[in-house]
Amino acid sequence: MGQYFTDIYLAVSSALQGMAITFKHIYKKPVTLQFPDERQVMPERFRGFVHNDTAKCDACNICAKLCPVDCIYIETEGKAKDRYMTRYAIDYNKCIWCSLCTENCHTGSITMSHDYDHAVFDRRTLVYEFMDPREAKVPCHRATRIEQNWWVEPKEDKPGGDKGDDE
Amino acid sequence: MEQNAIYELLAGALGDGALGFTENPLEPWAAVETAKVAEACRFLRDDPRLDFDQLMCLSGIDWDGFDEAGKGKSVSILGYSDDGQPEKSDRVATGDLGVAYHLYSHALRHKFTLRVRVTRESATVPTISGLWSTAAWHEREAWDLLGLKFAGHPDPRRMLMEEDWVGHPLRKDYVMPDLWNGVPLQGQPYCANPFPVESGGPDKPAGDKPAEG
Amino acid sequence: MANEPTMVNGRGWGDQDHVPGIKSELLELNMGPQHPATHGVLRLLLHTDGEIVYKVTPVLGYLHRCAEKIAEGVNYKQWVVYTDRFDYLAPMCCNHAYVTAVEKLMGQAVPERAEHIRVATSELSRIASHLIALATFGLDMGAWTPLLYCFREREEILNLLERISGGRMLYNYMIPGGVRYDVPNDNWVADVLDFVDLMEHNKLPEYNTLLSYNKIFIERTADVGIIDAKTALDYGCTGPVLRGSGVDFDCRRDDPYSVYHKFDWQVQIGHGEKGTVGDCWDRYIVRAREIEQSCRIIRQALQTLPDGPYQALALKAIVKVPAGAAYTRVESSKGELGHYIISDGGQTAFRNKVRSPSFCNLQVVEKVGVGQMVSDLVALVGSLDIVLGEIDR
Amino acid sequence: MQLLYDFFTGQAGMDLAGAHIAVASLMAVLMFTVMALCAIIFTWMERKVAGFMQSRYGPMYTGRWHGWAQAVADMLKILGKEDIIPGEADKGMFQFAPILVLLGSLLAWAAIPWAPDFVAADFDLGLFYIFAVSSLVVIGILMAGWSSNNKWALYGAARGAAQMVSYEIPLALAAIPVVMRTGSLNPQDIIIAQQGGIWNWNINPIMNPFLFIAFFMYFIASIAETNRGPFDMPETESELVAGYHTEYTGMRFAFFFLSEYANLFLVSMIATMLFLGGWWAPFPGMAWIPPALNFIIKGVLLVFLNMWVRWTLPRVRVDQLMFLCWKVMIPLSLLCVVGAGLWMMAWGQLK
Repeated sequence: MGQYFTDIYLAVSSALQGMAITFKHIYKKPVTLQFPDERQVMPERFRGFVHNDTAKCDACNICAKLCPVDCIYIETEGKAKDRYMTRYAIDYNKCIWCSLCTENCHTGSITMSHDYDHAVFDRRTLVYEFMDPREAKVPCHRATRIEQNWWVEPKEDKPGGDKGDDE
Repeated sequence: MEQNAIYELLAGALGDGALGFTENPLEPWAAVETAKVAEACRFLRDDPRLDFDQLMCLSGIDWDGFDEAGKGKSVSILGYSDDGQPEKSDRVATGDLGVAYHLYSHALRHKFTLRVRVTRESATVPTISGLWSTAAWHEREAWDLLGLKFAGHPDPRRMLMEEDWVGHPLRKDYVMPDLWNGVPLQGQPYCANPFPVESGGPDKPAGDKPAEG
Repeated sequence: MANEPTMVNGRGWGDQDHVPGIKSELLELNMGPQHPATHGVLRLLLHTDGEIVYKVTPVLGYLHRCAEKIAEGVNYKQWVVYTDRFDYLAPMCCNHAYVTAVEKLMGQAVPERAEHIRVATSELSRIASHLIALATFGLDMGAWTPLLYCFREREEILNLLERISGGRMLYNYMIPGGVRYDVPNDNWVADVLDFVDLMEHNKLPEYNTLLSYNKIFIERTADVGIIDAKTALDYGCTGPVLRGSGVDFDCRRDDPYSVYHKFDWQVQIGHGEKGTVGDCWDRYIVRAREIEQSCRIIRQALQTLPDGPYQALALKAIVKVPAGAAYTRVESSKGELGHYIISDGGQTAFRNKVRSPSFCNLQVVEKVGVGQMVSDLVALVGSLDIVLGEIDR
Repeated sequence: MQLLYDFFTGQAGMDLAGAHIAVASLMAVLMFTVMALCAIIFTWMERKVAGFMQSRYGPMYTGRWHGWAQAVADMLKILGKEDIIPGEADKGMFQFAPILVLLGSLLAWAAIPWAPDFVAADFDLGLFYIFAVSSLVVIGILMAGWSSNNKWALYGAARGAAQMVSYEIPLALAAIPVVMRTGSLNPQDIIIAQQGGIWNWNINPIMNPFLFIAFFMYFIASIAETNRGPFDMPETESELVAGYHTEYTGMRFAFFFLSEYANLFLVSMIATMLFLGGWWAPFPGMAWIPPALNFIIKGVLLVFLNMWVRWTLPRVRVDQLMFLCWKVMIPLSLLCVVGAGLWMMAWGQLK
């Protein structure tokens, strides 16, 4: 019988303690953000949609090979000095934002942006083409790039460990 | 207890069932005869000097293409062409299948690894689900993914794949079917280039070598 | 197991007194794959007689993507990405498990600083995962508000981990031989320490008052779904489930990896305070107390964060692992997460078996769930804290 | 009310029978409107209360100010939804069940005394009538669960029936001390007996501690009777998906929804009437407040208390619910009845 009343007492008292906590929260400022109006500031390292600056890219194909899900499509034409990039596409249906492509890019052309809300109605539109073939094709060979006044990465800034990773 | 001491005890109990012990700084392991594995496990569990009360892991392995010296190459994925389709091979896998048992004793804090090998044709191992109940699901998974049959298993159904799935995905020679019950499995390619390019279609391999730095 | 409905309370189905001449049978009930209490796409096929469950058959595979097959196709560094997807509530622990396994095969030493960062991030991830466990367990019991409070604190952790790794949920932060990035310069360490203090001294007592020591909650969970130590070992339960059953075992202490041996903390086990050892409340409170211990570990790991490199040098984009095989286990938030990697000396694993804790923990439902009420089964499944990404792999 | 009768018999030129019919129809329409309005307001209120208790805002956009129009929008949406009747369902019963559930709560609204001269049906057995007709809800829930041909719905219905039938008893028992004090079952008489400010309300523990306990008995039983947390056994969204209304959509679901909130306000109003002095202002000096406003504010406060409990506590198990009813609530309510009677005899309060 003692247990019976102890149980009732415990039930009531613990319920009241809990209710005190929830009541206190009514007066606290909510922690949520009103999304479309307020947006969270993304930290510097945030991995959003991948962006490729094709003017810098020399189609070395490292990113495509390192991609665990094979979502990067690079097409080139020609050989050696006449090698030109004709297509650079990323299929964001497949992309998993792992950042393996960006950290091994020796030209620094591919980066993770801070965009994260690219909702679309048709998933085919999530295949992003970074090159318009009507514009000039991007030369891949360093000599050609210098010749045609394209951006080239400075020799001395090249990170040491990354060269030759591409099998 | 030292690993080879455990093996000594096991070999003493099993007789010819124990096929050998591989010393190895990473993970020493003992090979036992397939038919004797349940007996070996029972001994390891019940002997008070060993007292392996937990089966940490039970892994099925397809040893096809692996040579014991470590020189072999995995042949499971032959590669993908650029449109994402896997390259199929008509090579028939021949190697053995195997099972590895990892045991642990909470009381004595020691581990032990057992391995058995079975031929691809028979692919039958005695079940140990009567010894550690956890083995039941691991064995079902091994059956599901590798097609290892466990003789005497109380509930030999598939674990993760559908009941009517054909094939065992972790076999090295497994090729994914195109259709399952009328459902296409390969998915639609969404990588088609919306801009037509005269030379170099999607089939052309991209970039033969990395550009000179 | 258990193909035939089992005896419950000494009575099997068929011995019961029914109206003569009226055929009756067990009610077959599909709990899931879409059900609020199954924590994902788990399907439990129940055979019930009214509220009493006679047989539980878990049906898995709705989230199966055969990650072990993928492991044979992508290289070691690429597969770190896939380990994130196992236990997506504590991906840091999964990363840690995998890179530890690869490093063991490679014989690769890891810089001290990297190990400290790994421990800190893993423990943050563990807190996040345990918060979800407490929250969803509360939700299974019908308590809505603790869910939102726990998510509020989890959000803080996600923000912190996002600042260090760049990913909000799937981090891909650890690589064989170190971590991907160093600690950010923007006061990250101080923020983590602040959060840990807040968590330990302010938020945990709040959860305890609101939920853990609430009488209704205790009534719902104490003496429910009892897993005794023998059953737990037999079914290969690990982690908080095993510790809730009173077995004093934690891979972090008993099978040391990383730098956990340097820190002062305690393994929490269930004592059966409110009922029997191994009941749902014990498993719940073990998680709540592990949050406290994780806070202690994080504090020590970051206060003694050594200087030095955060990656072992000369690690390339593609790591090659010498031939060999090893089973490595770490304590993830759900329990013992083991990787059995067989390497043939190439770029990809020859075989990578993942022993996921939820997979083994869930199996115990087949035994313990029998004879419970439907509501208690919900409590049992909730207290096991399963993640289907890890079970189905 | 007298004004209305005067209007119909005088200006509209009706005889007494005609005036009765006119007043009754008017009241029925009015009550249904108020009830629908209540459901809308309380839905919004529930979401806001839950939101702020959980460190979030709740609806914020629809209608600009704190999303006040969210519930209206939801109602419109739910009315526009497709009405699905499961193929294997018992169609007649499936369609009739929501109406019956709504009817149960709507009928009881007739006897609610809003103000001294404003009650739709002023009759001497009012309290008895309210308890009687609100039991109709149980039949509706059973019908809904059975006819859905869904196992979860069946579970919900069985639990709901057991729960509501059981909790009728403590609910009625907790009201008995009040009836003993008043000596009448007429709602207006019960309220009039509490005249004279907060000291004279039935809840006053100094006047009669057993009535004070009875109030809490009534409150707990009323939560169970309205199937809300922590006693939401028939719904139990984490166990039974949605309980007896799992298969309902659109308009029919809206009826269940409406009935839940109508019931919620109903039991709160009855508690106000029984224990909190009905439409009397709390202090004599506050007589300028319109009586109906007094009544509604007290009712809304009780609704808030109900929501507060719901968003704080975990749910009890179905057998514990029955334990609570039969082994705790009923004995204590009986004790209250006896104790209150003895107390009143001792102090000469008995009518």
